[in-house]
Amino acid sequence: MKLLILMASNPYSADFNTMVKFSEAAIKRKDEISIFLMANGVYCLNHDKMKELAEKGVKIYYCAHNAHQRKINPVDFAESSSMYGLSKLISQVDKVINLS
Amino acid sequence: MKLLILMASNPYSADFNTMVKFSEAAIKRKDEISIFLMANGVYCLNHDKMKELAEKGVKIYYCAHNAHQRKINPVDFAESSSMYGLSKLISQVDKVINLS
Amino acid sequence: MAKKKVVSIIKANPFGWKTFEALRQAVGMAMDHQVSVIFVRDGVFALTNWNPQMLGVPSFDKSIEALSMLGGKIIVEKECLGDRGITKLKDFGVEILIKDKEEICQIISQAEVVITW
Amino acid sequence: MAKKKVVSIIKANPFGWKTFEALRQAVGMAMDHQVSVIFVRDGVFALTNWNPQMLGVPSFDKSIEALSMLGGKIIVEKECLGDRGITKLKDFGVEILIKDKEEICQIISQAEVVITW
Amino acid sequence: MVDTVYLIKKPAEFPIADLISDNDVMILIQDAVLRQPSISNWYACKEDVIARGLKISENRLLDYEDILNLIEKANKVIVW
Amino acid sequence: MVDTVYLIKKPAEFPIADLISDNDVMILIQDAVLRQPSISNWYACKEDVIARGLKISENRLLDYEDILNLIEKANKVIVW
Repeated sequence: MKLLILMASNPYSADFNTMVKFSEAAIKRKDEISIFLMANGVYCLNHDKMKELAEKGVKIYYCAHNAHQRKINPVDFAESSSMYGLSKLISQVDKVINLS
Repeated sequence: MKLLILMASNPYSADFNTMVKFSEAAIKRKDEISIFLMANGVYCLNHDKMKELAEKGVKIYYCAHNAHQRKINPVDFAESSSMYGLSKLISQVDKVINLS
Repeated sequence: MAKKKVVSIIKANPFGWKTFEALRQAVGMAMDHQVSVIFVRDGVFALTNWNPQMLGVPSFDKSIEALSMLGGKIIVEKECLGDRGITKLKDFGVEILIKDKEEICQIISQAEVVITW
Repeated sequence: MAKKKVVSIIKANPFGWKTFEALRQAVGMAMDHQVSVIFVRDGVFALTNWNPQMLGVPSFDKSIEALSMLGGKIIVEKECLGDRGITKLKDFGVEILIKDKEEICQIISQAEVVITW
Repeated sequence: MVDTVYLIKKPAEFPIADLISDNDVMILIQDAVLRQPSISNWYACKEDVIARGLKISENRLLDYEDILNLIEKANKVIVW
Repeated sequence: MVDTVYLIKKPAEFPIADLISDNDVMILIQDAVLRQPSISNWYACKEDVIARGLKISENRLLDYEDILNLIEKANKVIVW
Protein backbone atom coordinates (compact mmCIF):
# COMPACT_ATOMS: atom_id res chain seq x y z
CA MET A 1 0.00 0.00 0.00
CA LYS A 2 0.95 3.65 -0.20
CA LEU A 3 1.54 4.73 3.36
CA LEU A 4 2.15 8.21 4.73
CA ILE A 5 3.51 8.77 8.23
CA LEU A 6 2.90 12.30 9.42
CA MET A 7 5.45 13.04 12.14
CA ALA A 8 5.15 16.04 14.47
CA SER A 9 7.19 14.76 17.45
CA ASN A 10 10.87 15.19 18.24
CA PRO A 11 13.41 12.37 17.76
CA TYR A 12 13.67 11.69 21.54
CA SER A 13 10.00 10.69 21.78
CA ALA A 14 8.17 7.36 21.76
CA ASP A 15 6.65 8.48 18.44
CA PHE A 16 10.11 8.42 16.89
CA ASN A 17 10.57 4.74 17.71
CA THR A 18 7.06 3.98 16.41
CA MET A 19 7.82 5.86 13.19
CA VAL A 20 11.09 3.97 12.65
CA LYS A 21 9.55 0.56 13.38
CA PHE A 22 6.52 1.11 11.13
CA SER A 23 8.85 2.33 8.38
CA GLU A 24 11.08 -0.73 8.64
CA ALA A 25 8.08 -3.07 8.61
CA ALA A 26 6.65 -1.20 5.61
CA ILE A 27 9.96 -1.59 3.76
CA LYS A 28 9.80 -5.35 4.40
CA ARG A 29 6.22 -5.44 3.12
CA LYS A 30 7.36 -3.52 0.01
CA ASP A 31 4.97 -0.69 0.77
CA GLU A 32 5.52 2.66 -0.88
CA ILE A 33 6.25 4.77 2.17
CA SER A 34 6.56 8.52 2.75
CA ILE A 35 7.30 10.42 5.95
CA PHE A 36 6.26 14.05 6.33
CA LEU A 37 7.99 15.95 9.14
CA MET A 38 6.31 19.03 10.62
CA ALA A 39 6.39 21.04 13.87
CA ASN A 40 8.91 19.44 16.28
CA GLY A 41 9.07 16.54 13.82
CA VAL A 42 11.55 18.54 11.72
CA TYR A 43 14.12 17.99 14.49
CA CYS A 44 14.24 14.40 13.19
CA LEU A 45 16.13 15.67 10.10
CA ASN A 46 19.26 15.80 12.29
CA HIS A 47 18.92 12.18 13.42
CA ASP A 48 21.09 9.61 11.60
CA LYS A 49 18.18 7.16 11.45
CA MET A 50 16.33 9.39 8.98
CA LYS A 51 19.12 9.24 6.44
CA GLU A 52 19.23 5.48 6.86
CA LEU A 53 15.49 5.22 6.14
CA ALA A 54 15.88 7.47 3.10
CA GLU A 55 18.63 5.19 1.79
CA LYS A 56 16.27 2.23 2.17
CA GLY A 57 13.75 3.94 -0.10
CA VAL A 58 11.54 5.92 2.28
CA LYS A 59 10.62 9.32 0.79
CA ILE A 60 11.13 12.04 3.36
CA TYR A 61 9.48 15.44 3.16
CA TYR A 62 9.54 18.27 5.66
CA CYS A 63 7.75 21.54 6.27
CA ALA A 64 10.31 24.17 5.21
CA HIS A 65 8.62 26.80 7.37
CA ASN A 66 9.01 24.72 10.57
CA ALA A 67 12.60 23.81 9.69
CA HIS A 68 13.56 27.43 9.07
CA GLN A 69 11.87 28.46 12.33
CA ARG A 70 13.96 25.88 14.22
CA LYS A 71 17.15 26.84 12.34
CA ILE A 72 17.61 23.39 10.89
CA ASN A 73 19.80 23.21 7.81
CA PRO A 74 18.56 21.51 4.64
CA VAL A 75 19.71 17.92 4.14
CA ASP A 76 20.15 16.16 0.82
CA PHE A 77 18.08 13.08 1.68
CA ALA A 78 14.81 14.93 2.36
CA GLU A 79 12.62 17.16 0.23
CA SER A 80 11.56 20.63 1.31
CA SER A 81 7.77 20.95 1.25
CA SER A 82 4.81 22.80 2.78
CA MET A 83 1.33 22.22 4.19
CA TYR A 84 0.11 22.42 0.60
CA GLY A 85 2.63 19.76 -0.38
CA LEU A 86 1.27 17.61 2.45
CA SER A 87 -2.21 18.07 1.00
CA LYS A 88 -1.02 16.72 -2.37
CA LEU A 89 0.60 13.74 -0.65
CA ILE A 90 -2.65 12.93 1.14
CA SER A 91 -4.36 12.73 -2.26
CA GLN A 92 -1.90 10.10 -3.40
CA VAL A 93 -1.68 7.72 -0.45
CA ASP A 94 -3.92 4.92 0.78
CA LYS A 95 -3.41 5.36 4.53
CA VAL A 96 -2.14 8.05 6.88
CA ILE A 97 -0.63 7.33 10.31
CA ASN A 98 -0.20 10.54 12.27
CA LEU A 99 2.20 10.78 15.19
CA SER A 100 1.94 14.00 17.16
CA MET B 1 18.77 35.39 45.36
CA LYS B 2 20.89 33.12 43.21
CA LEU B 3 18.44 31.22 41.04
CA LEU B 4 19.10 28.29 38.70
CA ILE B 5 16.56 27.20 36.13
CA LEU B 6 17.25 23.69 34.87
CA MET B 7 15.58 23.37 31.47
CA ALA B 8 15.06 20.00 29.76
CA SER B 9 12.11 20.86 27.49
CA ASN B 10 12.10 22.09 23.90
CA PRO B 11 11.38 25.73 22.97
CA TYR B 12 7.85 24.93 21.72
CA SER B 13 6.70 23.75 25.15
CA ALA B 14 4.82 25.42 28.01
CA ASP B 15 8.04 25.06 30.03
CA PHE B 16 9.75 27.45 27.62
CA ASN B 17 7.25 30.21 28.36
CA THR B 18 7.56 29.53 32.10
CA MET B 19 11.36 29.72 31.85
CA VAL B 20 11.25 33.02 29.96
CA LYS B 21 8.73 34.60 32.34
CA PHE B 22 10.57 33.52 35.50
CA SER B 23 13.82 34.81 33.99
CA GLU B 24 12.31 38.19 33.16
CA ALA B 25 10.80 38.51 36.64
CA ALA B 26 14.14 37.50 38.19
CA ILE B 27 15.92 40.18 36.14
CA LYS B 28 13.47 42.77 37.50
CA ARG B 29 14.09 41.53 41.04
CA LYS B 30 17.85 41.83 40.40
CA ASP B 31 18.35 38.12 41.08
CA GLU B 32 21.51 36.44 39.89
CA ILE B 33 20.06 34.01 37.40
CA SER B 34 21.48 31.04 35.51
CA ILE B 35 19.79 28.71 33.03
CA PHE B 36 21.16 25.23 32.40
CA LEU B 37 19.93 23.55 29.21
CA MET B 38 20.02 19.77 28.95
CA ALA B 39 18.26 16.98 26.98
CA ASN B 40 15.68 18.57 24.61
CA GLY B 41 16.35 21.84 26.43
CA VAL B 42 19.44 22.34 24.27
CA TYR B 43 17.09 23.01 21.32
CA CYS B 44 16.43 26.35 23.06
CA LEU B 45 19.91 27.50 22.02
CA ASN B 46 18.48 28.13 18.54
CA HIS B 47 15.65 30.34 19.84
CA ASP B 48 16.16 34.11 19.60
CA LYS B 49 14.72 34.61 23.09
CA MET B 50 17.75 32.90 24.66
CA LYS B 51 20.17 35.39 23.18
CA GLU B 52 17.92 38.18 24.42
CA LEU B 53 17.96 36.78 27.96
CA ALA B 54 21.75 36.42 27.82
CA GLU B 55 22.06 40.08 26.79
CA LYS B 56 19.96 41.03 29.81
CA GLY B 57 22.46 39.29 32.10
CA VAL B 58 21.16 35.74 32.39
CA LYS B 59 24.04 33.25 32.39
CA ILE B 60 23.28 30.40 30.03
CA TYR B 61 24.96 27.01 30.19
CA TYR B 62 24.25 23.88 28.19
CA CYS B 63 25.17 20.22 28.25
CA ALA B 64 27.70 19.88 25.41
CA HIS B 65 26.97 16.17 25.08
CA ASN B 66 23.25 16.74 24.47
CA ALA B 67 23.96 19.60 22.05
CA HIS B 68 26.43 17.52 20.04
CA GLN B 69 23.97 14.61 19.97
CA ARG B 70 21.29 16.92 18.54
CA LYS B 71 23.73 18.53 16.06
CA ILE B 72 23.29 22.00 17.51
CA ASN B 73 26.10 24.41 16.74
CA PRO B 74 27.82 26.32 19.56
CA VAL B 75 26.56 29.89 20.12
CA ASP B 76 28.59 32.75 21.58
CA PHE B 77 26.06 33.74 24.25
CA ALA B 78 26.02 30.40 26.10
CA GLU B 79 28.71 28.40 27.85
CA SER B 80 29.39 24.75 27.05
CA SER B 81 29.17 22.63 30.20
CA SER B 82 28.44 19.11 31.48
CA MET B 83 26.55 17.27 34.20
CA TYR B 84 29.56 17.89 36.41
CA GLY B 85 29.35 21.60 35.62
CA LEU B 86 25.70 21.47 36.64
CA SER B 87 26.75 19.90 39.93
CA LYS B 88 29.09 22.86 40.60
CA LEU B 89 26.30 25.32 39.77
CA ILE B 90 23.99 23.61 42.24
CA SER B 91 26.58 24.20 44.96
CA GLN B 92 26.54 27.92 44.24
CA VAL B 93 22.83 28.75 43.97
CA ASP B 94 20.09 29.31 46.55
CA LYS B 95 17.19 27.78 44.65
CA VAL B 96 16.68 25.42 41.69
CA ILE B 97 13.56 25.41 39.50
CA ASN B 98 13.56 22.40 37.22
CA LEU B 99 11.46 22.30 34.07
CA SER B 100 11.34 18.91 32.37
CA MET C 1 -6.02 14.09 -7.69
CA ALA C 2 -8.47 12.51 -5.30
CA LYS C 3 -10.39 14.94 -3.13
CA LYS C 4 -10.82 13.27 0.24
CA LYS C 5 -12.94 13.67 3.35
CA VAL C 6 -10.36 14.67 5.95
CA VAL C 7 -11.14 15.10 9.64
CA SER C 8 -8.69 16.76 12.03
CA ILE C 9 -9.53 16.08 15.67
CA ILE C 10 -8.04 18.56 18.12
CA LYS C 11 -8.17 17.22 21.68
CA ALA C 12 -5.16 19.04 23.11
CA ASN C 13 -5.83 22.41 24.72
CA PRO C 14 -4.80 25.41 22.60
CA PHE C 15 -2.33 26.86 25.12
CA GLY C 16 0.71 25.57 23.26
CA TRP C 17 1.84 25.18 19.66
CA LYS C 18 -0.19 22.07 18.73
CA THR C 19 -3.45 23.79 17.83
CA PHE C 20 -1.62 26.47 15.87
CA GLU C 21 0.16 23.80 13.80
CA ALA C 22 -2.99 21.68 13.47
CA LEU C 23 -4.94 24.61 12.02
CA ARG C 24 -2.11 25.65 9.70
CA GLN C 25 -2.17 22.07 8.44
CA ALA C 26 -5.96 22.07 8.09
CA VAL C 27 -5.79 25.21 5.92
CA GLY C 28 -3.22 23.57 3.64
CA MET C 29 -5.34 20.44 3.31
CA ALA C 30 -8.52 22.44 2.66
CA MET C 31 -7.11 23.56 -0.68
CA ASP C 32 -7.55 20.04 -2.06
CA HIS C 33 -9.81 18.24 0.36
CA GLN C 34 -13.11 18.47 2.22
CA VAL C 35 -11.77 19.27 5.68
CA SER C 36 -13.59 19.23 9.02
CA VAL C 37 -11.77 20.33 12.16
CA ILE C 38 -13.40 18.96 15.29
CA PHE C 39 -12.58 20.35 18.72
CA VAL C 40 -13.09 17.90 21.60
CA ARG C 41 -11.98 17.60 25.26
CA ASP C 42 -9.75 20.53 26.33
CA GLY C 43 -9.40 21.33 22.64
CA VAL C 44 -12.67 23.28 22.92
CA PHE C 45 -10.84 26.07 24.78
CA ALA C 46 -9.49 27.03 21.33
CA LEU C 47 -12.85 28.68 20.58
CA THR C 48 -12.93 30.84 23.72
CA ASN C 49 -11.35 34.23 24.36
CA TRP C 50 -7.76 33.70 25.43
CA ASN C 51 -4.46 35.49 24.86
CA PRO C 52 -1.87 33.51 22.92
CA GLN C 53 0.71 36.31 22.97
CA MET C 54 0.85 36.06 26.79
CA LEU C 55 2.05 32.46 26.37
CA GLY C 56 4.50 33.18 23.58
CA VAL C 57 2.48 31.34 20.96
CA PRO C 58 1.07 32.84 17.75
CA SER C 59 -2.64 33.48 17.24
CA PHE C 60 -4.48 31.07 14.95
CA ASP C 61 -7.38 33.44 14.21
CA LYS C 62 -6.23 33.88 10.61
CA SER C 63 -6.13 30.11 10.09
CA ILE C 64 -9.71 29.77 11.36
CA GLU C 65 -10.82 32.45 8.88
CA ALA C 66 -8.86 30.93 6.00
CA LEU C 67 -10.16 27.46 6.77
CA SER C 68 -13.73 28.69 6.65
CA MET C 69 -13.14 30.63 3.43
CA LEU C 70 -11.78 27.48 1.79
CA GLY C 71 -14.98 25.63 2.71
CA GLY C 72 -13.58 23.81 5.74
CA LYS C 73 -15.98 23.06 8.59
CA ILE C 74 -15.26 24.04 12.18
CA ILE C 75 -17.05 21.82 14.66
CA VAL C 76 -17.05 21.71 18.44
CA GLU C 77 -18.42 18.99 20.70
CA LYS C 78 -21.38 20.19 22.73
CA GLU C 79 -20.76 17.91 25.72
CA CYS C 80 -17.13 19.03 26.04
CA LEU C 81 -18.25 22.67 26.16
CA GLY C 82 -20.81 21.86 28.86
CA ASP C 83 -18.33 19.89 30.98
CA ARG C 84 -16.04 22.92 31.03
CA GLY C 85 -18.76 25.46 31.73
CA ILE C 86 -18.15 27.23 28.44
CA THR C 87 -21.33 29.05 27.44
CA LYS C 88 -20.04 31.62 24.97
CA LEU C 89 -17.72 31.10 22.02
CA LYS C 90 -15.40 33.75 20.63
CA ASP C 91 -16.67 35.46 17.48
CA PHE C 92 -14.20 34.60 14.71
CA GLY C 93 -16.59 35.92 12.07
CA VAL C 94 -17.04 32.39 10.72
CA GLU C 95 -19.59 29.67 11.28
CA ILE C 96 -18.83 27.30 14.15
CA LEU C 97 -21.02 24.21 14.33
CA ILE C 98 -21.88 22.89 17.78
CA LYS C 99 -22.63 19.19 17.45
CA ASP C 100 -23.32 16.45 19.95
CA LYS C 101 -21.15 13.41 20.47
CA GLU C 102 -23.31 11.21 18.26
CA GLU C 103 -23.18 13.56 15.27
CA ILE C 104 -19.42 13.88 15.69
CA CYS C 105 -18.98 10.10 15.73
CA GLN C 106 -20.96 10.03 12.49
CA ILE C 107 -18.64 12.58 10.84
CA ILE C 108 -15.54 10.73 11.99
CA SER C 109 -16.83 7.37 10.78
CA GLN C 110 -17.50 8.83 7.31
CA ALA C 111 -14.01 10.34 7.02
CA GLU C 112 -11.37 8.83 4.75
CA VAL C 113 -8.39 10.35 6.56
CA VAL C 114 -8.34 11.22 10.28
CA ILE C 115 -5.57 13.21 11.92
CA THR C 116 -5.52 13.72 15.70
CA TRP C 117 -3.74 16.34 17.79
CA MET D 1 31.68 24.43 47.76
CA ALA D 2 28.56 23.48 49.60
CA LYS D 3 27.70 19.80 49.58
CA LYS D 4 23.93 19.59 49.42
CA LYS D 5 21.24 17.01 49.99
CA VAL D 6 19.82 16.52 46.51
CA VAL D 7 16.79 14.37 45.71
CA SER D 8 15.87 13.40 42.17
CA ILE D 9 12.32 12.09 41.89
CA ILE D 10 11.66 9.98 38.82
CA LYS D 11 7.93 9.59 38.22
CA ALA D 12 7.98 9.15 34.45
CA ASN D 13 8.22 5.60 33.16
CA PRO D 14 11.66 4.60 31.86
CA PHE D 15 10.51 3.77 28.31
CA GLY D 16 11.82 7.01 26.86
CA TRP D 17 14.83 9.25 27.29
CA LYS D 18 13.84 10.99 30.54
CA THR D 19 15.09 8.37 32.98
CA PHE D 20 18.33 7.99 31.07
CA GLU D 21 18.97 11.75 31.28
CA ALA D 22 17.81 11.91 34.90
CA LEU D 23 20.31 9.23 35.94
CA ARG D 24 23.14 10.75 33.92
CA GLN D 25 22.40 13.98 35.79
CA ALA D 26 22.25 12.19 39.15
CA VAL D 27 25.71 10.69 38.56
CA GLY D 28 27.13 14.13 37.77
CA MET D 29 25.60 15.61 40.91
CA ALA D 30 26.78 12.71 43.09
CA MET D 31 30.37 13.85 42.59
CA ASP D 32 29.70 16.88 44.81
CA HIS D 33 26.46 16.20 46.60
CA GLN D 34 24.59 13.64 48.67
CA VAL D 35 22.20 12.36 46.03
CA SER D 36 19.12 10.18 46.45
CA VAL D 37 17.20 9.04 43.38
CA ILE D 38 13.64 8.07 44.23
CA PHE D 39 11.49 6.09 41.80
CA VAL D 40 7.74 6.63 42.19
CA ARG D 41 4.59 5.99 40.10
CA ASP D 42 5.41 4.46 36.68
CA GLY D 43 9.03 5.42 37.36
CA VAL D 44 9.37 2.17 39.31
CA PHE D 45 9.41 0.21 36.03
CA ALA D 46 13.00 1.47 35.69
CA LEU D 47 14.07 -1.20 38.17
CA THR D 48 12.46 -4.12 36.32
CA ASN D 49 13.81 -6.18 33.45
CA TRP D 50 13.05 -4.39 30.20
CA ASN D 51 14.83 -3.89 26.89
CA PRO D 52 15.81 -0.29 26.12
CA GLN D 53 17.48 -1.18 22.82
CA MET D 54 14.11 -2.39 21.46
CA LEU D 55 12.80 1.14 21.96
CA GLY D 56 15.85 2.90 20.54
CA VAL D 57 16.91 4.32 23.91
CA PRO D 58 20.25 3.69 25.64
CA SER D 59 20.57 1.52 28.74
CA PHE D 60 21.08 3.35 32.04
CA ASP D 61 22.58 0.35 33.87
CA LYS D 62 26.02 1.96 33.96
CA SER D 63 24.57 5.12 35.51
CA ILE D 64 22.89 3.09 38.26
CA GLU D 65 26.23 1.41 39.04
CA ALA D 66 28.17 4.69 38.95
CA LEU D 67 25.60 6.41 41.13
CA SER D 68 25.88 3.71 43.74
CA MET D 69 29.69 3.76 43.61
CA LEU D 70 29.66 7.50 44.24
CA GLY D 71 27.56 6.98 47.35
CA GLY D 72 24.20 7.92 45.81
CA LYS D 73 21.13 6.17 47.17
CA ILE D 74 18.62 4.41 44.93
CA ILE D 75 15.18 4.26 46.46
CA VAL D 76 11.88 2.89 45.19
CA GLU D 77 8.41 3.43 46.63
CA LYS D 78 6.93 0.23 47.99
CA GLU D 79 3.29 1.15 47.31
CA CYS D 80 4.04 1.99 43.67
CA LEU D 81 5.63 -1.44 43.18
CA GLY D 82 2.61 -3.13 44.75
CA ASP D 83 0.09 -1.18 42.64
CA ARG D 84 1.85 -2.39 39.49
CA GLY D 85 2.20 -6.00 40.61
CA ILE D 86 5.99 -5.78 40.54
CA THR D 87 7.36 -8.42 42.91
CA LYS D 88 10.92 -8.80 41.65
CA LEU D 89 13.48 -6.11 40.90
CA LYS D 90 16.28 -6.43 38.38
CA ASP D 91 19.69 -7.18 39.90
CA PHE D 92 21.91 -4.20 39.08
CA GLY D 93 24.56 -5.41 41.53
CA VAL D 94 23.86 -2.39 43.73
CA GLU D 95 21.71 -1.80 46.78
CA ILE D 96 18.15 -0.68 46.04
CA LEU D 97 16.20 0.54 49.04
CA ILE D 98 12.47 -0.21 49.09
CA LYS D 99 10.81 2.40 51.28
CA ASP D 100 7.20 3.21 52.06
CA LYS D 101 5.47 6.47 51.21
CA GLU D 102 6.01 7.92 54.67
CA GLU D 103 9.76 7.32 54.67
CA ILE D 104 10.00 8.81 51.20
CA CYS D 105 8.12 11.94 52.26
CA GLN D 106 10.62 12.24 55.10
CA ILE D 107 13.60 12.08 52.71
CA ILE D 108 12.05 14.63 50.37
CA SER D 109 11.25 17.03 53.19
CA GLN D 110 14.87 16.91 54.39
CA ALA D 111 16.30 17.62 50.92
CA GLU D 112 17.81 20.99 50.03
CA VAL D 113 17.37 20.61 46.27
CA VAL D 114 14.64 18.52 44.61
CA ILE D 115 14.56 17.75 40.89
CA THR D 116 11.59 15.94 39.36
CA TRP D 117 11.33 13.99 36.11
CA MET E 1 -13.90 -6.60 7.28
CA VAL E 2 -12.21 -4.07 9.53
CA ASP E 3 -13.57 -0.55 9.36
CA THR E 4 -11.18 1.48 11.52
CA VAL E 5 -7.90 0.50 13.14
CA TYR E 6 -7.34 2.53 16.28
CA LEU E 7 -3.74 2.88 17.46
CA ILE E 8 -3.89 3.84 21.13
CA LYS E 9 -0.73 5.48 22.48
CA LYS E 10 -1.39 6.30 26.13
CA PRO E 11 -2.64 4.17 29.03
CA ALA E 12 -6.38 4.60 29.52
CA GLU E 13 -6.56 7.19 26.73
CA PHE E 14 -9.46 5.66 24.86
CA PRO E 15 -11.36 7.45 22.09
CA ILE E 16 -14.93 8.58 22.59
CA ALA E 17 -16.41 5.20 23.51
CA ASP E 18 -19.37 5.62 21.15
CA LEU E 19 -16.87 5.87 18.32
CA ILE E 20 -15.80 2.24 18.48
CA SER E 21 -17.99 -0.20 16.56
CA ASP E 22 -17.88 -3.99 16.27
CA ASN E 23 -15.98 -3.70 13.01
CA ASP E 24 -13.20 -1.68 14.58
CA VAL E 25 -9.97 -2.94 16.10
CA MET E 26 -8.05 -1.31 18.93
CA ILE E 27 -4.28 -1.81 19.01
CA LEU E 28 -2.31 -0.63 22.02
CA ILE E 29 1.11 0.79 21.16
CA GLN E 30 3.80 2.66 23.12
CA ASP E 31 2.91 3.20 26.81
CA ALA E 32 -0.72 2.20 26.24
CA VAL E 33 0.44 -1.42 26.66
CA LEU E 34 1.02 -0.71 30.38
CA ARG E 35 -2.72 -0.96 31.18
CA GLN E 36 -5.07 -3.52 29.70
CA PRO E 37 -8.43 -2.22 28.50
CA SER E 38 -11.75 -3.56 29.71
CA ILE E 39 -13.26 -3.94 26.23
CA SER E 40 -12.82 -7.18 24.28
CA ASN E 41 -11.67 -6.33 20.76
CA TRP E 42 -8.07 -5.28 21.42
CA TYR E 43 -4.52 -6.22 20.50
CA ALA E 44 -1.15 -4.93 21.58
CA CYS E 45 2.03 -4.15 19.69
CA LYS E 46 4.25 -7.17 20.41
CA GLU E 47 7.55 -5.27 20.35
CA ASP E 48 6.24 -2.55 22.68
CA VAL E 49 5.06 -5.23 25.13
CA ILE E 50 8.29 -7.23 25.10
CA ALA E 51 10.46 -4.11 25.28
CA ARG E 52 8.70 -3.12 28.50
CA GLY E 53 9.15 -6.57 30.01
CA LEU E 54 5.38 -7.12 30.28
CA LYS E 55 3.38 -10.30 29.93
CA ILE E 56 0.31 -10.25 27.69
CA SER E 57 -1.12 -13.46 26.24
CA GLU E 58 0.35 -14.32 22.84
CA ASN E 59 -2.99 -14.22 20.98
CA ARG E 60 -3.32 -10.51 21.80
CA LEU E 61 0.07 -9.65 20.29
CA LEU E 62 0.68 -8.27 16.79
CA ASP E 63 4.05 -7.36 15.31
CA TYR E 64 4.49 -4.23 13.19
CA GLU E 65 3.91 -6.13 9.94
CA ASP E 66 0.71 -7.69 11.32
CA ILE E 67 -0.47 -4.19 12.23
CA LEU E 68 0.30 -2.90 8.73
CA ASN E 69 -1.57 -5.87 7.25
CA LEU E 70 -4.62 -4.92 9.30
CA ILE E 71 -4.26 -1.24 8.38
CA GLU E 72 -4.03 -2.11 4.69
CA LYS E 73 -7.31 -4.03 4.82
CA ALA E 74 -9.12 -1.45 6.97
CA ASN E 75 -10.89 1.64 5.68
CA LYS E 76 -8.76 3.95 7.77
CA VAL E 77 -6.45 4.25 10.74
CA ILE E 78 -6.87 6.65 13.66
CA VAL E 79 -4.05 7.25 16.13
CA TRP E 80 -5.50 8.27 19.48
CA MET F 1 7.57 30.64 57.27
CA VAL F 2 7.12 28.67 54.09
CA ASP F 3 8.87 25.32 53.94
CA THR F 4 8.32 24.13 50.37
CA VAL F 5 6.83 25.93 47.37
CA TYR F 6 5.24 23.43 45.01
CA LEU F 7 4.84 24.52 41.41
CA ILE F 8 2.16 22.30 39.90
CA LYS F 9 2.20 22.10 36.10
CA LYS F 10 -0.58 19.72 35.09
CA PRO F 11 -4.30 19.63 35.97
CA ALA F 12 -4.94 17.23 38.84
CA GLU F 13 -1.28 16.19 38.97
CA PHE F 14 -0.78 16.65 42.67
CA PRO F 15 2.24 15.35 44.57
CA ILE F 16 1.93 12.46 46.99
CA ALA F 17 -0.70 14.01 49.27
CA ASP F 18 1.18 13.09 52.45
CA LEU F 19 4.02 15.24 51.18
CA ILE F 20 2.20 18.54 51.62
CA SER F 21 2.34 20.05 55.09
CA ASP F 22 0.69 23.15 56.55
CA ASN F 23 3.86 25.14 55.97
CA ASP F 24 3.88 24.38 52.25
CA VAL F 25 2.31 26.40 49.46
CA MET F 26 0.95 25.04 46.20
CA ILE F 27 1.08 27.29 43.16
CA LEU F 28 -0.67 26.22 39.97
CA ILE F 29 1.19 27.16 36.80
CA GLN F 30 0.78 26.31 33.08
CA ASP F 31 -2.21 24.04 32.38
CA ALA F 32 -2.65 23.20 36.06
CA VAL F 33 -4.71 26.41 36.32
CA LEU F 34 -7.46 24.71 34.27
CA ARG F 35 -8.73 22.72 37.27
CA GLN F 36 -9.03 24.09 40.80
CA PRO F 37 -7.73 21.85 43.58
CA SER F 38 -9.85 20.75 46.53
CA ILE F 39 -7.25 21.62 49.16
CA SER F 40 -7.14 25.10 50.71
CA ASN F 41 -3.58 26.39 50.60
CA TRP F 42 -3.18 27.12 46.90
CA TYR F 43 -2.45 30.00 44.54
CA ALA F 44 -2.32 30.28 40.78
CA CYS F 45 0.08 32.02 38.41
CA LYS F 46 -1.80 35.18 37.43
CA GLU F 47 -0.41 35.41 33.90
CA ASP F 48 -1.17 31.74 33.17
CA VAL F 49 -4.77 32.25 34.36
CA ILE F 50 -5.38 35.46 32.39
CA ALA F 51 -3.70 34.07 29.27
CA ARG F 52 -6.17 31.18 29.28
CA GLY F 53 -9.16 33.49 29.70
CA LEU F 54 -10.09 31.90 33.04
CA LYS F 55 -11.64 33.50 36.09
CA ILE F 56 -10.07 32.78 39.48
CA SER F 57 -10.61 35.10 42.45
CA GLU F 58 -7.96 37.82 42.68
CA ASN F 59 -6.72 36.78 46.15
CA ARG F 60 -5.58 33.44 44.71
CA LEU F 61 -3.45 35.05 42.00
CA LEU F 62 0.31 35.64 42.16
CA ASP F 63 2.43 37.18 39.43
CA TYR F 64 5.87 35.83 38.58
CA GLU F 65 7.63 38.26 40.92
CA ASP F 66 5.28 37.32 43.79
CA ILE F 67 6.12 33.67 43.16
CA LEU F 68 9.87 34.39 43.20
CA ASN F 69 9.41 36.33 46.46
CA LEU F 70 7.79 33.25 47.99
CA ILE F 71 10.47 30.96 46.59
CA GLU F 72 13.21 33.17 48.01
CA LYS F 73 11.74 32.95 51.50
CA ALA F 74 10.98 29.21 51.32
CA ASN F 75 13.41 26.43 52.09
CA LYS F 76 13.05 24.92 48.65
CA VAL F 77 10.94 24.67 45.52
CA ILE F 78 9.60 21.50 43.94
CA VAL F 79 8.14 21.51 40.44
CA TRP F 80 5.61 18.71 40.13
